[in-house]
Amino acid sequence: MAGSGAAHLRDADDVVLSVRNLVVEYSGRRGERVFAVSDVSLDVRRGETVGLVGESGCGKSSVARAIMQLPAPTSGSVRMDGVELAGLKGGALRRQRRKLQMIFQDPISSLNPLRKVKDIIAEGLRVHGGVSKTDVAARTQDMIERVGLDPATASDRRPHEFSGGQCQRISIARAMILDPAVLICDEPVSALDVSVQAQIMNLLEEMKERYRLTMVFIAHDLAVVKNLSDRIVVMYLGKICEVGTSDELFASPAHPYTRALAQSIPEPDPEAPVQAAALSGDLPSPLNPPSGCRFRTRCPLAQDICAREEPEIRQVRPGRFAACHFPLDAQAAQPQLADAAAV
Amino acid sequence: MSIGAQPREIVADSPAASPGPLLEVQNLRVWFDTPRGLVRAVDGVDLRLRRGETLGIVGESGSGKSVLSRAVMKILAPNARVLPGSHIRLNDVDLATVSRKQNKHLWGVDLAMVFQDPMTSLTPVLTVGKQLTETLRYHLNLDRTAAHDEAVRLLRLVGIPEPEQRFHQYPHNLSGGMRQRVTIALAISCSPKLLIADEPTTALDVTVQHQILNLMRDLQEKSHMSMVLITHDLGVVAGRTDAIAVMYAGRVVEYAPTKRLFANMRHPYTRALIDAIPKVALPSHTRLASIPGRPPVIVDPPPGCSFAPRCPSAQQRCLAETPALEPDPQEPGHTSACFFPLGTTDGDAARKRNIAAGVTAAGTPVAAEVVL
Amino acid sequence: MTNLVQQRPGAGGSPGTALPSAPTATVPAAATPRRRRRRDIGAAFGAAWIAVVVLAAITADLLPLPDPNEVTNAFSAMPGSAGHLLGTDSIGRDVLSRIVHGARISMAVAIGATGIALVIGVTLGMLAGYFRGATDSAIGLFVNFTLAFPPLIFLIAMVTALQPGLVTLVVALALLGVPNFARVARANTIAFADREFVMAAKALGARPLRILTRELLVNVMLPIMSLALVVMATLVVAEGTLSFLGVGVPPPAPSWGGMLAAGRESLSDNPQLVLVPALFFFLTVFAFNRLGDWARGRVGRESSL
Amino acid sequence: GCGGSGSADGAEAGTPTKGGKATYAVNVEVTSLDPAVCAVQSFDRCAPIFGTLLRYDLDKKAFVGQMAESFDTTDGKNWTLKLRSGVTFSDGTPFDAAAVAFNWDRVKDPKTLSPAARSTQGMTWKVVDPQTVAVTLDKVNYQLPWTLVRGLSAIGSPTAIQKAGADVANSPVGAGPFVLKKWTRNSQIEYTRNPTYFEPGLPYLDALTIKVIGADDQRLNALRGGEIDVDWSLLTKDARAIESTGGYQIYRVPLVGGTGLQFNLKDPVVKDEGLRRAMLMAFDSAQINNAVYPGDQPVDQLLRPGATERDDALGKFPDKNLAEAQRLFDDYLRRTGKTAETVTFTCYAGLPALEQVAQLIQSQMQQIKGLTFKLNAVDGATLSSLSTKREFQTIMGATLSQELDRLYDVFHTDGALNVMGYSNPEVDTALELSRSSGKPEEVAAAYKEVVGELSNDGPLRTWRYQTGHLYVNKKIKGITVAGTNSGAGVYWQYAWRSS
Amino acid sequence: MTVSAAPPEANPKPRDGSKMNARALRGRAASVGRFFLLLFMVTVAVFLLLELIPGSPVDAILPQDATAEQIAEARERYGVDDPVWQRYLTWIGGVLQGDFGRSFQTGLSVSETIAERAPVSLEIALLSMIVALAVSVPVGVWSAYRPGRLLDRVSTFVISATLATPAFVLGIVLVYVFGVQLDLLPILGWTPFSENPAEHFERLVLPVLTLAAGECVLFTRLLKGDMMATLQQDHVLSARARGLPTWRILVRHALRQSSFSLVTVSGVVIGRLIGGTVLVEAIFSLPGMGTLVINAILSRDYIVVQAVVLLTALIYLLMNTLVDLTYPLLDPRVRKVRTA
Ligand SMILES: Nc1ncnc2c1ncn2[C@@H]1O[C@H](COP(=O)(O)OP(=O)(O)OP(=O)(O)O)[C@@H](O)[C@H]1O
Ligand SMILES: Nc1ncnc2c1ncn2[C@@H]1O[C@H](COP(=O)(O)OP(=O)(O)OP(=O)(O)O)[C@@H](O)[C@H]1O
Ligand SMILES: [Mg+2]
Ligand SMILES: [Mg+2]
Repeated sequence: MAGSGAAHLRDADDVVLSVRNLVVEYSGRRGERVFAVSDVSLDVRRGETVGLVGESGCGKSSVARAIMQLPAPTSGSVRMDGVELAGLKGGALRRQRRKLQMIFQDPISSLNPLRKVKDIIAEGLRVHGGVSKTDVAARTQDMIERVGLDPATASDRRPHEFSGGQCQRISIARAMILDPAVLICDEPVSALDVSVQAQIMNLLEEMKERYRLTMVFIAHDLAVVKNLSDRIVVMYLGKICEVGTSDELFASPAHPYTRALAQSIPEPDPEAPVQAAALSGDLPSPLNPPSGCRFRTRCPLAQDICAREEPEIRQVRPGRFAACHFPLDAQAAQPQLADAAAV
Repeated sequence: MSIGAQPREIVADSPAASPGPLLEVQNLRVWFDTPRGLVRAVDGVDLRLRRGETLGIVGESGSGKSVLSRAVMKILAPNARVLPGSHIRLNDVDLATVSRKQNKHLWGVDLAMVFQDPMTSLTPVLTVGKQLTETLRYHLNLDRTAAHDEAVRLLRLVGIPEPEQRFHQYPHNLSGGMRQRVTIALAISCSPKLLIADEPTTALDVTVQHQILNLMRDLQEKSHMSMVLITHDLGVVAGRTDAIAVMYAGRVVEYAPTKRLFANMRHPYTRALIDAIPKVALPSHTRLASIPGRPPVIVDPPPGCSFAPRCPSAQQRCLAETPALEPDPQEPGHTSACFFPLGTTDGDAARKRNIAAGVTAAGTPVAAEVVL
Repeated sequence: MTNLVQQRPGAGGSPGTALPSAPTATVPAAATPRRRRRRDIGAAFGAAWIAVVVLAAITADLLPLPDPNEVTNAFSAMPGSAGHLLGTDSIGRDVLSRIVHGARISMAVAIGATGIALVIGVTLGMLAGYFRGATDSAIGLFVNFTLAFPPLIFLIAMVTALQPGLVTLVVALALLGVPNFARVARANTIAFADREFVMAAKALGARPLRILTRELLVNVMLPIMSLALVVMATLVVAEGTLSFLGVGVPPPAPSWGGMLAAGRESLSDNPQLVLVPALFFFLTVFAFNRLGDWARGRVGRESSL
Repeated sequence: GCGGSGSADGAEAGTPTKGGKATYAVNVEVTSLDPAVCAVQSFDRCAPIFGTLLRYDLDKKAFVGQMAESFDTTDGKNWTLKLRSGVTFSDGTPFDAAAVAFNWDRVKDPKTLSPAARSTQGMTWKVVDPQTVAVTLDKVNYQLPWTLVRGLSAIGSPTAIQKAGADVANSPVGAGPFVLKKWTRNSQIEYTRNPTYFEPGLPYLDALTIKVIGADDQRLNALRGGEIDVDWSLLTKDARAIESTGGYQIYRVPLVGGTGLQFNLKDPVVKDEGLRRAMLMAFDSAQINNAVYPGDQPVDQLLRPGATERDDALGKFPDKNLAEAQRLFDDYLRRTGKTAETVTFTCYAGLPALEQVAQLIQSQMQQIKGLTFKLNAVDGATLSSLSTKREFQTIMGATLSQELDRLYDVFHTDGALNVMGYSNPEVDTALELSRSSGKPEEVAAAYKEVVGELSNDGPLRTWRYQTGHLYVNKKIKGITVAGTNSGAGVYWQYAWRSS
Repeated sequence: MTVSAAPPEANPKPRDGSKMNARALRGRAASVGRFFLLLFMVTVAVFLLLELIPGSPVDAILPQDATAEQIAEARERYGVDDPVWQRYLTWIGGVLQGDFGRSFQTGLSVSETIAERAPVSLEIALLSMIVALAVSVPVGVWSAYRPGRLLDRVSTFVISATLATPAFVLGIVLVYVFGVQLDLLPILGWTPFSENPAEHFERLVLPVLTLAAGECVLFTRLLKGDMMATLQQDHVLSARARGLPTWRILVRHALRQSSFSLVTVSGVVIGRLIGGTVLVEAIFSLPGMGTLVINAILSRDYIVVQAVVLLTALIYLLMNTLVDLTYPLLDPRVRKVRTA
């Protein structure tokens, strides 16, 4: 699995963000290459929420940052509303960036601890200029209110006086004040308590409706991603495994990895049977990814070909794309213990 | 849970037939002196755990789960203060009375702990093997080769491939899941009677989390040890525990056998917690029932139920009085700390009142839909 | 430590500073009553003492004290009396007055040199830490160069080269202080530049200068200020050492180090000539250090947020 | 009694015994033990190794031969140096006329950079026979023997010097009472007895150590702590302290001149006599001594009271008189049309006592309203360079010697050390006479004249009568004191340790 | 610190050795280059700095009443009229051939002079380092382990007091107390080891104490701070929870990784002590490099100053390199991944 390819891309006019053949490599401490993202393509339609799931270190954040050009990807193209971002520099890039905003995982560290909330939120307007002082103040107040904080009490406080959920609201306000076309959320709720997580998810949902926002939503919690996304992209070790609509993807995974993920989700239901571990072993190192299909080292279905040939993403079912030599069919895909044990 | 555990000696002198619980925590209060004030991290907790059972402790960040577990392990930070009147009994021995020397053989031998973050809970400067053997040799008086063999056996037991090689490696050479296996191996190395696992999988990936939880369950079943499984994820405890204690702001607000708890939540917080969790089974874009407000502040808390400000059932009484953990009259073994528990007439009435008013006694707005 | 390891609240924070067991994220300070904050007596004393010394230094000329250079009587090394509270020095000058005027030099050196070193060091350190790469290498080379140069030799040579005097001293000591600030500023800039709020600022389209000044500077200044206090203490000592070695501010300008050096000759006959300036030295350095400790403690707490 | 002579308070007793060692401490390290250099700069370190050709006996007030047998003249121009026969250097080579000539040639050679080079000007020498050197001067100078007590006194083994090459500073070989064992720079020099020393039975001591301890108080502490046996000092107050302790012998060597306020008479401002006189009248020696050198008497003339060459009738330093000083200064301002004047005083930095003195002088001078007296404290090297180049207005200068002959170099118009640019025809004549006359009375009269004039003019205003002190542990006997430019030295061959 | 959280074994095929080696080599070449560049910069800087000092060595060497020939001779010999760069080239040329020249002042070979002086400074520096470490490690460790207890309180107090007592004050006080009042120890000077070992060390006591006091304070503070942070880490708690003996936890589990700052700073301190012994050498009249260099500066004996500065810079840089090499010993995470 875990392959390249563009079969899942759509040719529609309303594609706002289109990412092609994205490659992100870092140089590690001793000069080795870290293959964080290898040849990932995806597209996002206007008003759509694309979820990106995968385990830690699979390159989700790298994709997000590459889209933001922070830093620019090693290679590949990122188009926003038809404008190519890769290769843009200086002022031109800065102008494009306002259309593309991001919310980070850690609500605390994504806010400057020493600035007042109103300054943090107004920063975007100030950076881009052209807005009068009173306008800035008014829009800031308005935005604070929209994310569910009280402008009167919140404006002059500093982030450390707020809880994680409130900080995340401030982050959302900061991103939204520029009226971005696309909002990238890099695990915005995984640092939050369960009780607050729901507040933020509801808020994002609300914002999306209100502003017809396009979102790329990243999380490792499948349930969270599923709840917020229209389409889900599953990643494994820098590559895409499977793409499908959120309601179907986990119900009938086509890729063995997706199935394993689905099986691993603990259900808050004492009656549900505890499943045997769906996968053995850990994520291989991105320093030296396995040949062929990157998932093969842990895949219960792996065959020789998986080591030799990298699977291309292809449509396995209508609206379902997977990069696997042996995709599961809709029935076999029902999570079952037997499969794991068979290999 | 596997009941018929063979009785084994716990603390040296305790009679095997001792009918009492293995672990009993009574009115535990741990406060921290901080520059900001007195942090009441654990503020009157009562718990009981029988042999061979698994107790789940759930609660949000900061609710005092870790402090509770550390208090049991006696590894609290230097600025912690365990208030008088607190009792922790392990097999009827009050841990406060155990001398430091005896303590050493209590730790590791009777009591063991697995920490949340496998990245930091192994000593980075010692090889995996050294850490295992030093523990084995110290407690079990094994010689070098015996300790080595035992260590390798343990590594194999926790599912580490090529244990002979891993033995000589440093923690940083291992992946997160692998490290957590090593910490588990360390914890069970002297066959403890009680294993406390403080969010053992929170830092791990879902697939690995699954492996580790299964491993722990298997080990527990094999060795009949008791386990305290601490987590903030109700999903984790649902299928793997015999009983669950829900903590909020340093207190246990509800305590019941797992199935009973899920079937019949008494405390509004437990209910709200469950409802706020997104579930894969639900269709996407389902609006979640969130809990209003934010987690409580436990520095010099005001009187009253600490959940009251966020509670849809809150009444005037909740603001003034602190509810005690009381057994449910209808369900023995189910206790909750609420004046207006759900599913009781009082509770339903309180809720209705608040919905009618649109606001709770604490001033929190309530919408009808919240009350599913 | 990098953020590659997925973090949960409380588990993170900057390395070494945060109490790993304290998920401070859930203890918002605003909602926390501060009234219980324990007073740090040492720091309070330190602040008071420094305030007194600085005030005395500023208003030295206005205070009802004899001229520090005036030889007030034929008898020298007198112990305290009504006219001369702390007595006179070995050539009959009022010790209190010299101490007060000497405070000027100590404070001028401590504050002036620290100030200059801070400005240069922080600028260099932040540039190095933010841009990394070649800028970092070049600045690193400079910093290492300054460190490789034996400091006392540098000072003595500098002071001998340029006429000895307050300005020379301040400049020379400032140069020596630069690497300290540069290193701390660089380390903190790197730490903060990794934080997501900097990424967010970039995402908003802010220029490097804006990021450096609006987002990073204040954050870097917190640890820098606590360092500055410690550096001030060191510089008070350094000035004394130089005076002691005879390359400090030239006479007759009163300086504490000079008084110590002069009094050293009569340690056995008139120990008070050494003990009095030594006491002031002690108190001042002590005060700076206490304040530094306190500031560091605060920064530690703050940064763990 | 004290002062006046180089002898100790109290009589020597007992018969000298051989053996033991002595430790002596001084305040500065020397740079070189090259005989051409060290005889001037570091007599005390040099003399044990090389001995001196002549010695000035402080009690007899006469030159006596030491390494040399005699140094005589009939006309003050032609001199004969007679050496002893059979003396050898410690490396076995003969100590003869050729060796003397070789050493003196080295002194004269500019390449040696010898500080004694100036004294060989106008002087030629010839080896007459192995025991005789004939010396000829181009001008009469009856004071010439002084140079053989000091600058030209050290004769090293030519063989050793040639062998050492560039390392000559480090490997002295002489014929003196001791030989160098080990020189740990800035710490100590260790000597052991020279078994081939010519004076029979001498030296008494087996070993001698000279330590360098910079701080006066620490030297004193070391003496009290028994770490050293003999302490060199210029401080009278230390003498007091030691006296009160008891158990130590104190030797005092009165010196000529001292450190003082020196004027640059070529400076456009300071050359004004009225201004200078005003400053001299503001000068208060008593205050300085009280504060910095307690126990020393105030200075009112170049020579101390009781000195034979002192005659108060011929001149004294002006008495302190502030009113008069102010009057003179105002007068100066009127004459020059200025409203105020600034004079800079170049002084030592880093030497606490001298810094204090400078500050006192400053405060005294500034009692004259309108006069700003600025201190320019510099390190020693800078000070001497400024002094030599005459780049100062007033400076902390010194003339310090045991003999009055030194005044010639310092105050004669053509004097090699006349950095002040001092020129007084009467002084010049008298100084010339002091050298050209062979008659002691005439010389004494000439010196009286010189001293009187100098005191009147005050080109160098000193503040205390310098006295070299030696504080000696009573165990060490037979101390024979030498006057040196730095105070007091010891002819160590006569010293012995009583058990 | 951990760059890669993944195990190396996850890579089935061995690393490309040649590529790694080339990289490593380039890295090493760069650091060696930087090392020499720094040395070069330091020597140039000293030259220029000394050039700024008014007066020339000749002024200090020549007698006050020097004759014209002597002046000409000296100026010629010491090349004071040559341009700086020419003198630098001559000097560096000599140095590269191992010839540091001869002191203007003493005429001695500079390398010999330094060979004579450096051991004194080095011995003091090393001894005081050892004393400081011997005191501060146990004190630091224990007061981190039991903060607020007696030892911690006492050491905190002593630390504050010592921090505020500059070395020159401390030195004088020690001399006064031990040498003068109590008369316990010799207070000044130097006895070579070869001469009298007992006395040699007796004389070192006060200087070493004076110097060690400051370091002690620094080290204790550093170690205590780092140690306290380490002791709060999960792995230490985990070791405690396994019931291991306290000393074992402190020493084996906590000390090593808490000593990074300590090692770094001691490296730097040792490197700088050579110049830093100036003060104690001045106070206790010791024949070390500190006094040598001060005298050399004051007498414009540049050739000595240059050599000393070069040497101290070299030692400093070597120490830093050594410290870098120590890190992997302290913490295996810094070690290169083992290639099997
Ligand atoms: N700056 C960097 N330098 C070197 N390696 C990096 C860097 N950033 C990320 N990596 C590596 O790239 C890979 C992908 O990282 P990335 O942060 O994109 O993963 P992720 O899916 O967001 O993980 P997580 O769920 O932990 O946030 C990881 O192996 C990581 O170690
Ligand atoms: N050493 C300490 N000093 C001061 N306060 C502390 C300390 N340790 C813990 N606390 C406080 O005690 C409270 C409970 O902390 P605890 O670690 O038990 O929470 P938790 O339930 O384990 O949370 P998490 O899910 O984040 O691990 C928190 O508010 C925390 O700030
Ligand atoms: Mg990420
Ligand atoms: Mg916890």
